[in-house]
Amino acid sequence: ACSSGGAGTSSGQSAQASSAKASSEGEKPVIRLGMMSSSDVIPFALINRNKLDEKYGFTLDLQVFTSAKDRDAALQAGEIDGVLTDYVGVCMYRNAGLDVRITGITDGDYLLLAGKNTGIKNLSQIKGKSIAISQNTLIEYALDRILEKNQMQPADVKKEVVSRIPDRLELLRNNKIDLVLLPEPFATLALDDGAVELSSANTIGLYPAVSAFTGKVLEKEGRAIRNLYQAYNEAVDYMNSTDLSEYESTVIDAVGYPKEMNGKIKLKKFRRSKLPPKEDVEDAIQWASAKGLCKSDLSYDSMIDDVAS
Amino acid sequence: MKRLRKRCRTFLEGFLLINLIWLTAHFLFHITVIPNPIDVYRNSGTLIADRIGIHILYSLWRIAAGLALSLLVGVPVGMLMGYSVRANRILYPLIYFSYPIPKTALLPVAMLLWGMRDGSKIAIIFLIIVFQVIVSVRDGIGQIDPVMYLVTVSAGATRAQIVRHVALPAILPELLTSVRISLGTALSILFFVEGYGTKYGMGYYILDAWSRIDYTGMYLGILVISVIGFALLAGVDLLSDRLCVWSRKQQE
Amino acid sequence: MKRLRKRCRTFLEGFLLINLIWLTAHFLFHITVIPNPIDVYRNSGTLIADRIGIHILYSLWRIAAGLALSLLVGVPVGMLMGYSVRANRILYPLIYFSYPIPKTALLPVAMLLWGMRDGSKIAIIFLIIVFQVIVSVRDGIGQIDPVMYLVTVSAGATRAQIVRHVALPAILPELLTSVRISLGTALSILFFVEGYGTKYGMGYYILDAWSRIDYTGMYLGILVISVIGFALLAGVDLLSDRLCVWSRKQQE
Amino acid sequence: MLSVDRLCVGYRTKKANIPVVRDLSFCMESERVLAILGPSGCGKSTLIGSLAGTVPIKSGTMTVFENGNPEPLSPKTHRIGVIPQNLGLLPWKTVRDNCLLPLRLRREPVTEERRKEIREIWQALDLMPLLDRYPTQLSGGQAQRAAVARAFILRPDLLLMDEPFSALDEITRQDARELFLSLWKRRPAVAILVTHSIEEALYLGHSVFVMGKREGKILLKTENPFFGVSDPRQPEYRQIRRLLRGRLRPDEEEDE
Amino acid sequence: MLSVDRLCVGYRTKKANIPVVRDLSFCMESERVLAILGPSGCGKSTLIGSLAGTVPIKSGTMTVFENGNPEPLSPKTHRIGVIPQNLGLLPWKTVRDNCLLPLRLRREPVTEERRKEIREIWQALDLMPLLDRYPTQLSGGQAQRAAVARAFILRPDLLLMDEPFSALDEITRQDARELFLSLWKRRPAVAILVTHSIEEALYLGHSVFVMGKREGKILLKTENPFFGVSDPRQPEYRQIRRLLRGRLRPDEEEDE
Ligand SMILES: Nc1ncnc2c1ncn2[C@@H]1O[C@H](COP(=O)(O)OP(=O)(O)OP(=O)(O)O)[C@@H](O)[C@H]1O
Ligand SMILES: Nc1ncnc2c1ncn2[C@@H]1O[C@H](COP(=O)(O)OP(=O)(O)OP(=O)(O)O)[C@@H](O)[C@H]1O
Ligand SMILES: [Mg+2]
Ligand SMILES: [Mg+2]
Repeated sequence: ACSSGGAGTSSGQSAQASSAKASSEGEKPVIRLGMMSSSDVIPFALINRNKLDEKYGFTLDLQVFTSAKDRDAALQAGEIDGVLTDYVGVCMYRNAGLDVRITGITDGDYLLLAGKNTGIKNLSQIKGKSIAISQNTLIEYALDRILEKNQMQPADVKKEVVSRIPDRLELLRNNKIDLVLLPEPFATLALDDGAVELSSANTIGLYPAVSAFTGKVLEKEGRAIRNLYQAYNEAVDYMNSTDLSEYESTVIDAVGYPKEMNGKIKLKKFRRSKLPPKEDVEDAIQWASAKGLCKSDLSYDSMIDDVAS
Repeated sequence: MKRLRKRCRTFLEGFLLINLIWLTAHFLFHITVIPNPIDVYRNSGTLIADRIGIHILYSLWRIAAGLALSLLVGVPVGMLMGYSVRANRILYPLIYFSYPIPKTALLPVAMLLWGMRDGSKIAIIFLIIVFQVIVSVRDGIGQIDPVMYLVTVSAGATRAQIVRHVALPAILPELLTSVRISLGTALSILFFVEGYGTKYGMGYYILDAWSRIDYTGMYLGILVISVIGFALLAGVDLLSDRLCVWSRKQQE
Repeated sequence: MKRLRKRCRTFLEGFLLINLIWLTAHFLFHITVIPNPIDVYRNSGTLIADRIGIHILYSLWRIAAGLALSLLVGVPVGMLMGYSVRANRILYPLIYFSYPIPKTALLPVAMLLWGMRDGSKIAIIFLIIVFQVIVSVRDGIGQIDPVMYLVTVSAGATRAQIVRHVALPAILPELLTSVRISLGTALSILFFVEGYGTKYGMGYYILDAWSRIDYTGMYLGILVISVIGFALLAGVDLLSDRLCVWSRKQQE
Repeated sequence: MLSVDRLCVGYRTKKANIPVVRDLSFCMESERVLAILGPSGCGKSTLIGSLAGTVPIKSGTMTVFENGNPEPLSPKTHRIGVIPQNLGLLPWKTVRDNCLLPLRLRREPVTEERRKEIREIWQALDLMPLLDRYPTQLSGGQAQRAAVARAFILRPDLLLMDEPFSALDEITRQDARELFLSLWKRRPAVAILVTHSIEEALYLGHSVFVMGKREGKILLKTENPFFGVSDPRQPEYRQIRRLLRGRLRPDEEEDE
Repeated sequence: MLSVDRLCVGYRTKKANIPVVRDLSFCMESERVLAILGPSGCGKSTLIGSLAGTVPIKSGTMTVFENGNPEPLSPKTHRIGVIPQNLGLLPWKTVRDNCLLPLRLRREPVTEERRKEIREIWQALDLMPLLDRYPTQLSGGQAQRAAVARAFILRPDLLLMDEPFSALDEITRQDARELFLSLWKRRPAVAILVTHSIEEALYLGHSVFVMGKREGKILLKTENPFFGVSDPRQPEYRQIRRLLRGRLRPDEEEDE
C-alpha cells in the first residue's frame, strides 16, 4: 500500500525535511511539483531516488494527489509550483486566467481497451458501445482523436462519465461497460485481467502529457527548473540504459502498481524532455475551444516556455 | 400567508448577507478562486442556457429517494434499538462498526451492485444518511418520559399503538432535526455521487465547472445549491411548525 | 471493569457479525471489489509494515481538532440562536444558506486560506461538522421545559449561569448524539480531506490502496477505520453514561 | 374481584436496589372502592404502577376473578383507567385527544350515547372551553381535570387514581368527588384511590388502607361505613378518623 | 413592602391571545404572608410567574420598598425563593445540588452556621436519606419536599409558593406548615402562598385574597387574625371561613 522504506525519499514530508536541511546549508531552491500517480512520474521519482536533485543543486518536492481537482486547487493556492498535466489541462488553466506554461514533455500512454467478455477484438467493432471516460480531459481528447483517425465520430460511442480511474477499471472488469481509455498502471492491470488493447494515444502519434510551471515560478526559479530538466534527462538516460529490475520498486511506488506486479512490469523507452510540437498543441487548442474549454485564439507561443534550453 | 412572506424576507436578508461576506472576501483576498459575486451574477444567464432546471430536478429526486429510504429504514431500526434490549445488543455493534466506514470508499461496490445510474447514487446517499437517522432515533427514544407509557400501556395499547401515539410524536422534534442535518449532508454528497454515470444533477454541474476551472459556473452552481438547500431546510422548519404545534410556544 | 468487559464482548460480537456478512457478500457476488475477508486478514501483516499507527495518529489528531473547533464554535452559536430572537433572525438565514454548500467544493479556497497541510483539512472537517452541531444545539434549546428557567431566573441567575446549569445539561444528551453523528461524518470525510497534501492518515491509506486497486489494502484500511470508529463511538457512549447519570434509568 | 398476592416491587438503579413493596397481599370485592393512605414515599404510586402494568413486579400475582374464573390482571384483557400522580397527559395531543386516547387505543366505537356521556363528563369537569388546548397551555388544576376526565371516559373495570384531586381548589374538588361518586354508581368498578386526605378516603372508600413506610406494609385495613355520606356527624366517624390519623403518625410506626 | 400596581399578564399562542390577569393591584407590608385562594385556572400560577420574573408582564409595575426607597422587583436585586406548582427540580442534579443551587447561583458563601441551618431544614423535611437521589427517583411528595427545602434554604426576601404542600400526606403537611411558620418567624419575609385549602390559608396567611375567574380579579381581600393559631375555636374563625368558601363558589362569581 503506502510508500515504505527506501521509497520514502519521494514522499512530500521527507522532501520537505530535506529542503529545510538544505536551506540551512546553502540556498538550494525547492521545486514543488504536483502530480497524480502514473508512468509519467517515473523519471521524477528517479531524480529523488538517485539524488540527482542534489547533484544539480535543487530540491524536488513531489506532491502526489489523488484527483486532478485537488492538484489544480493546490496550484491555484500557490501550494505547488508546477504540475504534470497535459495539453487540455494547460488550455483550461489558461482559460481560467492562470499563467501556466508548458516547459517539457513527459511520457505516458493512454490505452483504449475492450472488456474480455465483450467479444470486441478490433476498432471496427466499437460503434455504439459504451465507454467509461472522464469528461473535458485529455482522456476524452485522446478518445476523440483515436476515433477520428479511424474514420469515426465521437458520437459513435456512448460516453459514460466516470471521474475516478479505478472505478472505470472496475466497471470494465465486471462487464458493466464495454470500453475504457486508461492510463498506466491501470491499463496494465486491465490487460493482465484479459482486456483487449484496441489502440492507444501513442499508437496514433499522440503524446499529450507535459510538465508545466506557473509563469511566476519560471521567472523566479528559471535556473532551478532548467536544472530540473537536466536531471530529468539524466534520469531518462538512466532508465533507458539500466535494467528495470534495479529500480523496479521505485517504479511500482511512483506509478502505483500493486505489489504483485513486481517482475511483470514492462516499460517503453522514455523520451528526453523537449518542447511539444506546435501542431500537436494547436490541435489540442482547437479541440478544447470547440468544447468551450478555452478560447480559440490561444496561441502556441503563449502556452510554452522554453526554459530548458 | 404572512408567515410565508416573513420567510421570504428572511431569505432575502440571508441572501444579501452572504453576498456581502462573499464580496468582502473577494476584495480581501483577491484571488481567482473567489470571483467577484457581481461577475458571477452577470453570467447567470448561462444557468438558463444550461437548463439548470433539469439538473435541479435530478438532484432533488436523488435526495428525496435517498432520504425517504433512510427514514423508512432508519426510524424502525432506531426504534427497535431504543426499545428492545436484545435488538440493541445485536444491532449496536453492527451499527457502530459500519457507521465509520467511509461510504464513498464503497463506491465501486455500490456501482457494481446497483449500477452506474441512480441506483448506486441513491444507495450511497442512503448509506450515509441512514446511520444518522438510526443514531438520533435510538437516542431520542431513550429520552422519553416514562409516564407517557403509563397511560398508554394501562389502556392496553399494542406496540404499534405506542409507537404511533407516544414514540413517534415524542421523537418527532429530534427526527426533524435529524432530517435537517441529513438534508445538509445529502446536498454535500451530491457533489460526490454525481461525479459519475450522469450528465445531470447539481453536483455534476458544479463538478463539471470545477474540472473546467470555470469558477463562475462553479459559484453559480454553488449558489443554486445554496438556494435549494435553504428552501428545503426552511421547508422542514415549516413542517416542524405544523407537526409540533404543541411545542410551538417553546420554539418562539 | 465489568462494563469494560461487556463492551469488549459487544465489540467482538459485532466484529464477527460484520465479517460474517462480508464473507456472505463475498461468496454471493463474487466480484473483485469484495475480496475474501480471510485473504484480507492473512495480509494484515502489511499494516505493521506500513506503520499503521502513524496513520491512525494523524487521522485522530485531525478529527479531534476539527471536532473540538466545531463544538467550541457550534455550541455557543447554536445557543445564541436558540435564545436570542435577534441573533436567530440574523444567523438563521446565514446558516441555512451556507449549510447546503458542498464544503468540498470550497477546497481551493480552503487551501488558499489555510494551506495544503493540516490547516485546510481541519478547516473542512470543521466546516462540515459545525453546522450539524449548530442545528442540533439550536433545536435542543427549543425543547427545554420552561419551568427549568423559573427556578434559576428567580434566583437571579446570570445568563452564563443559566447556560451552565440549565441549557448545557439539558441539551447534553442531544449534544452527545450530535457528537456521535459528527464523529461518523468526520471519519467519512477523512477519506476526502486526506486525499491531498499528506502521506499520512487513514484516509490517505485507503485512498492510496484504492487508487492502486489494492483491494486487500483498502479493506484493511477500512477495517482499521471501522475499529477506530467503534472505539470512538463507544467512548462517547461511556462518556454519555458518565455525564447523564440522571437519565441513566431511561437509557437502560 | 381483584386479588393481589405477595406482591414484591422495587426499583433498580445503577448504584443500588431500592425495594419498595414487599409481600403485599390484599383482595377487593367487585364494585368496591379502596382508598389508600400513607406517608410520602411509602410506595403508593409504585403499587398503582404495578397494577397498571408499567412498573415491573419482582414476584407475586395480581388476579381478577370474574364469575369465579381467575385471570391475571392485564391491560390487554381488562379496562384499566389510570390517573397518574403527574397526570401523564401527552404533550402532543390536545385535551380532547388526550381524553379520547384510551378509547382509540382500544378501538372502541363511540356511539351517540357514549358521546353524550363524554360530553357530560367534560361539562361536569368544566373542560369544554379547554378541549383544543395543549397540556402546556393548561393550569395545574385544568391539567388534573383533563386527566380525571380521561380515566372516566374509558368506563374502566379497574380504576386507579393517584391523588386525582390534589391540584383542585376546594370547590372543584368537592364537585369532582361527587362526580366520581355519581359516575362510579352508574357503572361501579373496582377502584383504588390514593389520597392524602383522610376525609376524602372516608368519603370515597368502602375500605381504607394505611400503608406504612417500611416495605409498603399495610398497617391498617378498615371497613368504612361512611362511603358516600356527605356530612357524617356520628361519633363513630370521628373515631375512625382518629384511628387513621393515629396510624399515619410516623412515630407510632416505629413501634411495629 | 411589596406593591403590585395595575399588573396585566397574558399568554400568546399562535392562535389567540389569552389574557389572564388584568389591572391587578395590591400591596403587602413587610414581614407578612399573603395567602391566595382561587378557582383552578384563575391566574394564580401566572401571578407567581410574573413576580418570579419568568412570565413576561404586559403592563404594570411591581415594586419593592425598602426603607422608603422604591426599587422595581427583580431577581437580580432581591432574593426570591420560589416553589413552582410543578416543582421545577432540575433532573440532572441530585436533591442536594438542587437544594443548594440558588445559593450557588447567588455565589453565597456557606458558613458553618448556614450549613447547620440547611441541615436542619433537610432533617425537618425528612430529606436526609434522599440527598443523593435524582428527581426521577423520588415519589411525588418527596419531590415536593425537596422543592420546599430549596426555597427555604435561600433565606428569601420574597417567598413565592404555589401549592407547596399539595402532594404531602396530612401529617407531613402539618409538619411542613409548622416548619414554614418557624422558619418564617426566624427570618420573616414577604411571602405569597397559593393554596387550595381555606384552612391552610387561614393558618399561614396574615391576609387572604380570593381571586376570581374573570381576569384574575380579586374578589375578596380579608385580614386574618388567626395567623399561626393552630386550633381556633372562635366563632369568628368559622365566620371568615364561611365567607371565603362563599366567595369561592363559582356561581356567585357570575353575579359580579
Ligand atoms: N403556557 C400557557 N399558554 C396558554 N395559556 C396558558 C398557559 N399557561 C396557563 N394558561 C392559561 O392561563 C390561565 C391561568 O393559568 P394559571 O396557571 O395561572 O392558573 P392557576 O390559577 O394557577 O390554576 P391552578 O389552580 O389550576 O393551578 C388558565 O386559563 C390557563 O389555561
Ligand atoms: N424511578 C425510581 N427510581 C428509584 N427509586 C424510586 C423511583 N420512583 C420511586 N422511587 C422510590 O420508591 C419509593 C416509593 O415511591 P412512590 O412514588 O411509590 O411513593 P408514594 O407512596 O407514591 O409517595 P408520594 O405520596 O410522595 O407520592 C420512594 O422511596 C421513592 O424514593
Ligand atoms: Mg406517589
Ligand atoms: Mg397553578
